[in-house]
Amino acid sequence: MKVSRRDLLLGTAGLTAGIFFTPVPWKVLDDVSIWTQNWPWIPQPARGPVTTKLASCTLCASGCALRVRMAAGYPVGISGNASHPLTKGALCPLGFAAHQLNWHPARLREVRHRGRTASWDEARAAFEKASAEGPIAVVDGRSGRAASTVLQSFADKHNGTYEVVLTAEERALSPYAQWVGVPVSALGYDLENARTIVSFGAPLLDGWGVPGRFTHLWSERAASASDPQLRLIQIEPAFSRTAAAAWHWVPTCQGTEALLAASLAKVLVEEHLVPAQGPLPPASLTEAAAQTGLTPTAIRDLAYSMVERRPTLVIGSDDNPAIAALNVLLGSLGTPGGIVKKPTTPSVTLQISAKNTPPRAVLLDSSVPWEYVPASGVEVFRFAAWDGGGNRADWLLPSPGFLEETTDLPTPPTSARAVYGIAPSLLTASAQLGTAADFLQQIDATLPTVEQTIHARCEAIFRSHRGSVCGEKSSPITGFESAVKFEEALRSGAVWLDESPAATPLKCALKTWPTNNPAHTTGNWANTWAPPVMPTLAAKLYRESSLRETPQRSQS
Amino acid sequence: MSDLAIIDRRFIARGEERASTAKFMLWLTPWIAMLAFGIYAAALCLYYGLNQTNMDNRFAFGLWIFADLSVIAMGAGAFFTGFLVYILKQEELKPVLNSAVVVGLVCYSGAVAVLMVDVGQPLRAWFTFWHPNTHSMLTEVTFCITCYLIVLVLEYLPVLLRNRQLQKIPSFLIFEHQFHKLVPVLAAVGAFLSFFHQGSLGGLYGVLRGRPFAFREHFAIWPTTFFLFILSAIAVGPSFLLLVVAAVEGVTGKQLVEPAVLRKLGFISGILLGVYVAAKSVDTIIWLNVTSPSVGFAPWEYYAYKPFGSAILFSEIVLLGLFPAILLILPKTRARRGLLLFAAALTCGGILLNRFVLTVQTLALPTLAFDEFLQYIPSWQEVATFGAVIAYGVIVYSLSYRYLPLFGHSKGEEKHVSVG
Amino acid sequence: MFPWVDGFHWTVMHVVFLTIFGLVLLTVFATLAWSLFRTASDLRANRADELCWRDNFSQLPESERHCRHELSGRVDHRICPNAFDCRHCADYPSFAAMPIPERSLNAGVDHSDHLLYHRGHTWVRSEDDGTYTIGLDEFAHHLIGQPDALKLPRKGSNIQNNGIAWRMSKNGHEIRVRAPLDGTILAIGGPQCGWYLRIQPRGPADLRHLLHGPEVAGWLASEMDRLQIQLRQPDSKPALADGGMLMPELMDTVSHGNWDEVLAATFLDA
Amino acid sequence: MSARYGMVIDLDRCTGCGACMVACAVENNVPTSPVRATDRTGLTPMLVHQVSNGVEGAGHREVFVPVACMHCAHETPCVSVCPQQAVEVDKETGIVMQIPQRCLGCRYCMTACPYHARYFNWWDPSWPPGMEKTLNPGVATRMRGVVEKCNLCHARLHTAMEKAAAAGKKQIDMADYVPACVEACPTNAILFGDLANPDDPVSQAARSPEAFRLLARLGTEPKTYYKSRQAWVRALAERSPNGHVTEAQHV
Repeated sequence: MKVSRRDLLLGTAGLTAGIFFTPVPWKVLDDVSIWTQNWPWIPQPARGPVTTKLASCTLCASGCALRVRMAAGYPVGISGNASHPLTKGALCPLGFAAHQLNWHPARLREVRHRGRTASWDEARAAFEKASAEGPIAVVDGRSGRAASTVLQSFADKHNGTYEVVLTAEERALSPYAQWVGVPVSALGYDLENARTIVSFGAPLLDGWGVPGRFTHLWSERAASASDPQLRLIQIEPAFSRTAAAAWHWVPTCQGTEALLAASLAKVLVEEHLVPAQGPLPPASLTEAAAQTGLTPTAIRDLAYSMVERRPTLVIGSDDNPAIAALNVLLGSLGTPGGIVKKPTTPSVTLQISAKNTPPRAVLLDSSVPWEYVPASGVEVFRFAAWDGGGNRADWLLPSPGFLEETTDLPTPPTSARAVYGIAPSLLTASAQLGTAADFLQQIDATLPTVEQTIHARCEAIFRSHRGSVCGEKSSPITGFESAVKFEEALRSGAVWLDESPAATPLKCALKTWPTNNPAHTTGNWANTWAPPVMPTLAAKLYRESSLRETPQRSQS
Repeated sequence: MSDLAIIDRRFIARGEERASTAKFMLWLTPWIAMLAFGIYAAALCLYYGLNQTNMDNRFAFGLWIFADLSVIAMGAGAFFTGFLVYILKQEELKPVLNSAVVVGLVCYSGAVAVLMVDVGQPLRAWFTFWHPNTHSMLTEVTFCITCYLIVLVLEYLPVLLRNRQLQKIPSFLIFEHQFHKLVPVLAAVGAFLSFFHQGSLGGLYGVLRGRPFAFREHFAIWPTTFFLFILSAIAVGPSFLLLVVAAVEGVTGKQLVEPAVLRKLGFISGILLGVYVAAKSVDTIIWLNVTSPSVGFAPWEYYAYKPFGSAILFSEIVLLGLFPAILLILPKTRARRGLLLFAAALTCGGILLNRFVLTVQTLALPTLAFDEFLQYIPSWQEVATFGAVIAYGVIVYSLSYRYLPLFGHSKGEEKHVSVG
Repeated sequence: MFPWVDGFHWTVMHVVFLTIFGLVLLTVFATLAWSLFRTASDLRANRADELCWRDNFSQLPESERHCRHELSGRVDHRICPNAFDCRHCADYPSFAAMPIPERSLNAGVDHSDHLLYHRGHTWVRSEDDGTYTIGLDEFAHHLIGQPDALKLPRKGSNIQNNGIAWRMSKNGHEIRVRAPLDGTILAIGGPQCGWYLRIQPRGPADLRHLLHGPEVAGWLASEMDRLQIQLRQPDSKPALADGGMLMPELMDTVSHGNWDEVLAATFLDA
Repeated sequence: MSARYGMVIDLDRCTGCGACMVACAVENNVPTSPVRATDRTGLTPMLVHQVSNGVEGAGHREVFVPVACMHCAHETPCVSVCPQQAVEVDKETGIVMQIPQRCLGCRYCMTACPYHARYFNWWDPSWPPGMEKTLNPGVATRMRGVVEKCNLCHARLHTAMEKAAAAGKKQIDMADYVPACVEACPTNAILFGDLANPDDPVSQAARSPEAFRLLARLGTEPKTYYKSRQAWVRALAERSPNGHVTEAQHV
């Protein structure tokens, strides 16, 4: 049969009309609808019950307490833990996305030797060889941990050196340590009792110390009040976040902090605002005014407002002795609301053993910041969880990342009271990862292990019968049956808090106004604050808002 | 003659002088290249997503929305000429009717094509018909444009079936013959739809309560921009049609319609433009003095940013509004072809400026106290896609002009009348 | 919006919206459906050829729509209002009664007084058995010569006056030859037979629309004039102003001509 | 009784740390976008603006203004414009919900929002390999080409409602429903609660003379209030207070 054009047209029309009476178009519509709503290549979260576990952040020395929401065995959300005595539930912004760090593109997953993949055995062999050839310098970024004991023991046993890289906060305390004759780790700021805090550029509200501690204090006592209980005077050239929130912001010229401190001291002494004891500065008010960019009146007013509400605590951003000397002048050493000496955590001692012989090799713990530059010409064994870029080491040794390692948390710098906690590992680290302590342990089995040290410390604290345990609810340590129970509590996220130290005036060796320049220059706080590797989301959000500069290194 | 030329000649209406096949191909080549490049750019946008554009969260609408609004305003000639011819019986405009239909079809289909690239999830475009929000101006626009595009395709159908080869098929010719009798019905439906969606396109911005620069007082459920857009669209439609016809006459070197027809188009355009300018002035005064200050926005700030100075308002209303309206209304100036075309071009420019101000300046201006004035430069993908619409328009119009009786036969008289 | 979508509830806006757009779509598609229906019924009623011819006729240039009586010299000027179908022409009897002025016309092409001519250059010969033979006239034959291809209708099929009787092609040009009368095909011939179709007329044949006798010369003369104008070289003066003989196989010998237009004018195609 | 969840943000307490932004992004599975994303193409459902008073020198002041969807209660600009009902106001909670599965990505709602609180997914969402394991199970990820915004951590509301239902209660316990940004704020600058309940602290704070809303004169009744004792900060409420354009600048 021949098909005419008319048949064809009619057939097409009939087919078109007929198809609408079949399920085909409706099914296609439905499928398009479903398909466009769920693109198969877009990851969807795993379903499952969400449990909350207590943990601690190990990204810096603060050891902020976390509540980690876990689903299907992975952390899916982080919030602060309000029962922590120092952080009071506050976290820095990085903490909220820290659980993503383990999958950061810069994560180190394998041993690397000068740009090529290597094995742990090779690294160990190289380290043993180096160790046999000469002394080893062991560098620790966060002293006082159980792991630090392992590092230090190794250095001691193998004729090496043990060095600690101080944080900016610790450096700011070092002049006092020198004058008073106690270790830096034994000093702290009694922020809670101060009524006026004069900050020389310290980013108090921007990640300083234990981030939650001062922000919380500030929000309770200073924020939202025209005449705050706690006066924060920020002396800083730039209008920083802290300056923005301060009761009073004093803009000065860059690098004139010491001069301003000296001139303030001069006013304080000359106008009898402080007892005329202690060192006297040789400064001239007019010269200081000219250099700092302030008027003499402004300096005088500042000095008056410093002492209007006492106790007054001066906080520097570095180890500038002139700033530290202001505290001496104000009598804020060893008094409530000043710089106090805290009893160190029992059995946590720090002895820096320095030797002069140049090392054959350097071992850098994963806590050492990437900015640290070891001596040149030595073989560097660099432990790190993330490749922070720069300072290329001979050996890059992958370490456990966030929540992948059990470690103890000694008292953070700046704290006025001793605390002790144990950060549990919520995730199983891959077999390819290892800590510096474990590495040294494998080389020298006689070293104390981290676990042993933690047991011993818990035992010691338990025996001291001091302080209380802050968990879901706070309870005195004496309420625990045994050291084991106490340790269990710590391992499940509770924190031990020492009693308030009795205010003991500290004897200060400072007699003349310090004029020497600080040994360290002020670091760029934005860089110090932001770790070289930022949680991916945090980095993204900073990039997508004009809120904060993102360090370039985080993209390496 | 080559075989191609013979085949080509077969499709050209008998007795019509058209450029040689080779010349026509040469004319089409750059446009086809432009179209192909634009399709490539659009494909990039569809494949990789809208990150290929320079639009962003603040400039969520960019060149494409401006193009859509402009192109649809320009295409208003289609419905308005149909309305004038079939409903108001302005028979002397009949010679440009087919041309108007092609211009309309090109404008609307081009706009819809760009919209499909512009939305983030084109495959979900039909959701609007499934879950329409009857309060949204965009729903009104979507429904009207879809319906009107169907109407335009149907209106184009008889023109298409008039092709020399297609009309040799008896069923086509008879269908055309029967269908043509009902075209006035479609013209009426088209006019109804167009009134609504031209208005809704204006309403699109007039309802933006959150953008005091665009927000206007409401009559019933429609903001004044609804009515201003209808007015401006029917004012610019004839002008644009006039320019298109004049351009075709220029390119082909032939007189296609009587000069009186163009003058008539110009006159209609001028009168409507005059009404529009008057209405727009009243609207602007009310907006500057009442609407905007009442929501806490000092109106002079709108014109505080370069290059959007108050000159832009002056240009929009006087230089590209009142001035061409006068040129088009005065018989003396209208009679001079040069001035007529100049005035029509100014009219088109004025409406383009109006659409630009509403789409671009609205988004560039700050709303929050701490907002900044924003800049936006379209990416090459956006420009190329926009260029593709223009190329598409030129190609479709060229093909239609070559193969279809857009202006009637030069020898025969009005065919449609004798057929109908 | 739609009652079957989850979470739907009626509001006044929905009613208004659905009503308006329902009506719009209804109107649009009803228009389309109505046209399609009318088209279908026209096709079924065999009105297709008639309608197409009338449409094509309306598109012919005025020069090709002159009344036969003008060509024969009976009237000075008249454009045919009946699409060359004199059977419907109310004025035909009065025109036909008028005498044809004696004119000396050299058509330049043969024609027969025994044949009836259609304006589309076919002739009709009445056979004794009441059937009719249809062929291509000398003018067309000279133009085309031997067609490259021929597509004749099947035996038994119907043709309609002014409808397409058969198709030929020559040098890439398609030629549609119009039927001079209604009827059923009895036999098919071809160029070699001298005739193309033999038909049985439908009903009593009324052939008054066909040219015959002295009219033919006037018509052919005007066709020759047209041909000369169409085929003259762009830069040459009018040749053969006095007429002349038509050469055979003109399409092969004259290559420069706008044959598309010539053929369309010859066979009354749009 | 239906609730009207809202916030009062004390700008004097905000230190601009950005914890709310990060916590919000984590809670709502905001993807880690490619590096090309900028402050204008990013996804920041909660965005902290840094605003200065425009004065140089010692008189210089800055304030941080966290801006998320204001959940406008009246003539909600984004709801009426959406052509396909992908934006809805939940009558029970007053939350303006974005339904990404229905959104076609026309971005009309984004132009309608005076607060720029709506964000478009310009890129396919992507995470570094393995990081998708850390996605919050309560919230579905969105695909590219759709608009998203703050929905007041609807997943948390859902959890709280489930908990209340399991306990046989009709009302949720407000302690169970705390949006991520509120929970994250280290200075407790954000107060969250039910504005329909006059005894709720948030209602009381909203009535404070120091409270204000951004662009309140537009008449959209935003449900996010701000609070400051500084007059220049309160002046940020309007673009042109007293007919003069504000001196405030984005830093």
